Amino acid sequence: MLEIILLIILVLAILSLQFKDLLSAIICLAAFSFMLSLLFYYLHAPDVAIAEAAVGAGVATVLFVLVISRTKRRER
Amino acid sequence: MIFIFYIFLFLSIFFAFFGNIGMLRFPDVYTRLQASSKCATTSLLSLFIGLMILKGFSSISVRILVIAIFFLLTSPVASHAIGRSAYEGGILPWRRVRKKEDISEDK
Amino acid sequence: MSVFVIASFCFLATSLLSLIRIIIGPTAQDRLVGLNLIVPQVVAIMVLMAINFNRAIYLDVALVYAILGFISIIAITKYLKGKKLHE
Amino acid sequence: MLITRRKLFKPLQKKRKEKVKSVNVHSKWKIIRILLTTSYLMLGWIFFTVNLAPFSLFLGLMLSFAVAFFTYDLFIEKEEAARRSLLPRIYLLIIYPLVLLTKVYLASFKMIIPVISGQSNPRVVHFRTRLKSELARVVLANSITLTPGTLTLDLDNDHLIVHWLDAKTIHSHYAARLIKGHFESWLKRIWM
Repeated sequence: MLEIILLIILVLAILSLQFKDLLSAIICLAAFSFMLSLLFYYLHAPDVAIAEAAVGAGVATVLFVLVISRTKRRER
Repeated sequence: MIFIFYIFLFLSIFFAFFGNIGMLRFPDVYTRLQASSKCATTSLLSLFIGLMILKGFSSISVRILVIAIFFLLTSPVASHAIGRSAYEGGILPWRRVRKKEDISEDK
Repeated sequence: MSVFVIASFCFLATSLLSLIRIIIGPTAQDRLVGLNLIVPQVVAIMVLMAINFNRAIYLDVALVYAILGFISIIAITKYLKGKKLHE
Repeated sequence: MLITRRKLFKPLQKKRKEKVKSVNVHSKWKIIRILLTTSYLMLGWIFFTVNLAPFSLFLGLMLSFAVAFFTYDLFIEKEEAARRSLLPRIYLLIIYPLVLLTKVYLASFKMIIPVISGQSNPRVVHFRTRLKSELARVVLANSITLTPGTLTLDLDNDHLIVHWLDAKTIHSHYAARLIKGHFESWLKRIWM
């Protein structure tokens, strides 16, 4: 169980660094923080899981979307 | 009682699997959305029904009922939002290549 | 090894399948479909684990998780709504 | 029974619209809106905290009244004239999810066939709905998204754009009859 979750997290982290399309990178980052929250939940820390889901998936995604709506979507 | 729960659990995993397969096989955004949204909702609902049957009337099953109602409300809205953004973004729906009679039928 | 652990393994395996769509999806909307499919499966895993630990308070985490997944998808589509495909 | 109710209801609507002009009725309508919003919020509070202790109920009532006092304008609009659109028929509202649930299961079993065979014939269909209240339209759009191979792409007043997997026709009238099924009549009885 733990190994599969860690594998998914690793794949999503590498993808979010590799994408040139920044919106796809944001989507990968959101999925990354969802999976990180599942990891914390599995390790018997539900409070940390709630904080991770709220900050990582809720606030950070909205902030990044705001940033790319002010600037360019594509990275050169 | 536990037998009914096993049936619902099996249905849930079955639908989740087929939703994923459909999402990988279909050709464009809209058809993928069709497969994914429907099968995901059904799998989650059948899991919740099975757990509610297993646990009877307790504080756990009331919480599960709240999550089920919430999911029944928000899951169509999320898929509608994705479909609408794709439609307004100008992605054309995929169409099967058709015979000549059919084309003349739709003018 | 109870039934709940085996079932959560199955859900984790199917979420690996939807990870493939996030990797290969040609447009941003396709990746969003994959994200939309990952969230219910993880909620299912969380509910199964909460039944396995037999704590009612763990179910609140699943509810918060579902709400936040919904909000993040709505935020991303709100940005995509006005944009054309190749821009 | 239902027909007689509707006949009784129509003159009431007209009278209400005439009365709205005077100021006194206006403030009364405001109070009713606040109380309705409070009761809906209170229902949500009871569902979320599964706790029937008197202190919890009192706190919930106070908090939901405070929230309703500031936000009643968002939840219930000023022009929502008909009473039926705010107060649904409860017994039908309990039956409707069961009907929806059976339809959803049938739809998911039908979905497996195109998934395995890969054969599908997707089209985009436009049609109109006859429902009056906003809430009923939203519920109709959501139930269309949940049932046999259809997905609502856009909802603009009473105009629906639907993506239909395995389309049988693109004629607006027949497509509407096939897609909406019995949902529209159910929702018409619940909300108008």
